[in-house]
Amino acid sequence: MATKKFMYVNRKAPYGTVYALESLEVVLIAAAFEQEVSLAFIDDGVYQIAKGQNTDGIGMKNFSSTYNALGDYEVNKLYVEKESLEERGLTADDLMPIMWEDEDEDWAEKPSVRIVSRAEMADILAEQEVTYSF
Amino acid sequence: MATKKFMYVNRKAPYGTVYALESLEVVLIAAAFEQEVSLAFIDDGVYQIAKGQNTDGIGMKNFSSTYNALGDYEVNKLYVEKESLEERGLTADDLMPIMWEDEDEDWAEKPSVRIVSRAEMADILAEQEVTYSF
Amino acid sequence: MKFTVMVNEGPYQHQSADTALHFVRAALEKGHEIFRVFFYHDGVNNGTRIAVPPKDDRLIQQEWSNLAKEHDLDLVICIAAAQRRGLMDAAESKRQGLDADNIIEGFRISGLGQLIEGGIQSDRTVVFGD
Amino acid sequence: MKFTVMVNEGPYQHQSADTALHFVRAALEKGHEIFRVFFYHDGVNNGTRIAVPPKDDRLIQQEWSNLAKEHDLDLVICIAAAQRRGLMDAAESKRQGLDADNIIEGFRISGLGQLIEGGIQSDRTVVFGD
Amino acid sequence: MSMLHIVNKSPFERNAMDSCLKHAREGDAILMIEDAAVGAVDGSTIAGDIKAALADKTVYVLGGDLAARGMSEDRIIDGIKVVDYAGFVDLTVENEKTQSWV
Amino acid sequence: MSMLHIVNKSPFERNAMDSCLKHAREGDAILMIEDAAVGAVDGSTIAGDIKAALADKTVYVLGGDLAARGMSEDRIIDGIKVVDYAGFVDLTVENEKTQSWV
Repeated sequence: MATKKFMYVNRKAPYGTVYALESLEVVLIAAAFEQEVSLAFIDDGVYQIAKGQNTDGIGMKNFSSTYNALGDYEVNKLYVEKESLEERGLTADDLMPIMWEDEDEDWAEKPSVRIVSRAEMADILAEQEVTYSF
Repeated sequence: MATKKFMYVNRKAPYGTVYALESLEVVLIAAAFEQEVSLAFIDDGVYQIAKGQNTDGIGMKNFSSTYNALGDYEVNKLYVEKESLEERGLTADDLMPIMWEDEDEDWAEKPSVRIVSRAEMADILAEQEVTYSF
Repeated sequence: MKFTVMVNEGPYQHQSADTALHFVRAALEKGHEIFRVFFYHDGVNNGTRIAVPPKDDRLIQQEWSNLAKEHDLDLVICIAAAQRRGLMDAAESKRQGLDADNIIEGFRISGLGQLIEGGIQSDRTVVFGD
Repeated sequence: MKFTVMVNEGPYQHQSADTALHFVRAALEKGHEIFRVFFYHDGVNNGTRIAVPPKDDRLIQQEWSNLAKEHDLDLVICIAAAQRRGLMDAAESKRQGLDADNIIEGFRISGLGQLIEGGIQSDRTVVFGD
Repeated sequence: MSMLHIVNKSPFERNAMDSCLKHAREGDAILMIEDAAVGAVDGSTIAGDIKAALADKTVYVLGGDLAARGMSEDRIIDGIKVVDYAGFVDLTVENEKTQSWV
Repeated sequence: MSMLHIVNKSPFERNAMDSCLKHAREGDAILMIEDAAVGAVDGSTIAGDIKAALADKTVYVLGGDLAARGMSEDRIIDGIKVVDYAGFVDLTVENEKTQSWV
């Protein structure tokens, strides 16, 4: 099959709606298709990869650790918008340290999360061929 | 049964979601219970009673004429927020001329729509005993 | 104190159904009375018995059903909203000439008047929606 | 041109299902090919056969079914989303040990891979959601 | 390689339109459908943002959605084009890809 | 006769919180649940509006919803009180009526 650039745009907080969880389920399945996969975390989507999520108080499954597994599926381009963080009083330190291992560099651990400006995000979104929004 | 002040708060545009239609269905049923019923149109809720609604192009039922029937059910307090209209580039002239007939004044026709300021709306909302939001 | 709770969203898609469940449980634990839980809009989808969520996830529809049994709750699904969305009990399914029903034990289907009656009879009405 | 359409909301509650229907019809009228319509999230609720909307309203679930028959469309319901929400075909219902199914003719239940395949095979993917 | 941005939420209720406008690029197309159609009306608090977008992007509104909400075409912002579902399909063909701001 | 205002939408995504703040009156209580919980965090673009509300209203956040979104209680705006579901129930008892800003 042809290789296309797939983008998953996440703009909603986790748990309040199912979109974050079910988006992640698509990404995991998509990994098997060997396409170029990127994820964008814009607006409230940045809360999806906030560290320290604890769902004990709301009785829902905490699925945030799944983002750490994305690297194993060769999904390692997680673009996070800087302005979205700032507007919410957050910084890069508030995000989970999601990593992947680079096979070409003796399995060196590298960060999957890439903080980009809004202008850079616009360019990244423009490069995609198939964009799913959640 | 006791008489209570019931408020139906409408903050969403019609057709994009079902809330406007199903809110109206509740109001019509509620009328049979002889309670004090008021409706508030705030934010995008003001579009629900915009005049000239034409749904031919989207294949959905145009239910806007039902608001005209509310007077027959003694539902005649439709509060519309002035600031919500203004922010959307609308005026009172953009609304349907929803009327009711006053039994105590020889069935004189009177307007059901009352344009109120945001501060007045806050006071009206505070007076209620049961508030349904759609 | 006597409560009527209104649930306007379906299970899983929005957190409203979860929050309503937690609220009802907490109210019961405090000794309050739940006069009625009324399911409207997509909220009617809380009442299906043919859902099978993943094993490691919560079972929202079943939890409502269990709670109803445990506390003799009155869980009412709005018939008009249910008809649009495909929630049916055996009687309604038969009346409509359909070949299946899907309502879970502990829920009943009735009219919008049940919501208004809840508002009149209860000390508090709390709405959970989108 | 070849399209895959993704529908993420249920019928009636949000206009997305209506818009997707109109879009698919318009694309077919223009001679385009609809490779697949994939129903995800609450979108799976478009596939129930036991809905009975008011006589003066549109019949969204039935319209999808009719359109599928007329144009041999591939309407796919995501199995994971369907299981959470209670959409079942006869085979899946049996496999889960349930006593009822509710899927309407013209839809089939399958995995998320069908969505990705649609994205790969189609010239355009259009998402209709909340 | 232009993008068709599809917005279906009222710009007064949600941040989808605002976010779309901040990420759309020169030459892109923006289509307002469903509740977003009310954003096409002139004289509102967000009309300025839409006019700014018109400087280097094309903006469309689905006519059926505009009419359903009681807004006539003569009051929409100058430069916004009205399309029907067939026009919507054409826009998805003319632009190489689409992004829905749900 | 105070009102408990319940907000469940993120203040960054929707206008529900903003509309609530504009309609709540002196002595009212505001409870942020579900996605609205993120509005309790200090340093955001809407923190100023919440602080202004605290001058004559009480503001609460559901702790479970805050924690689920990775926000610890030590970073919320001074004066906001954290409650659990039992506390939520108590708030509906203490205030004579409730309004949900859905």
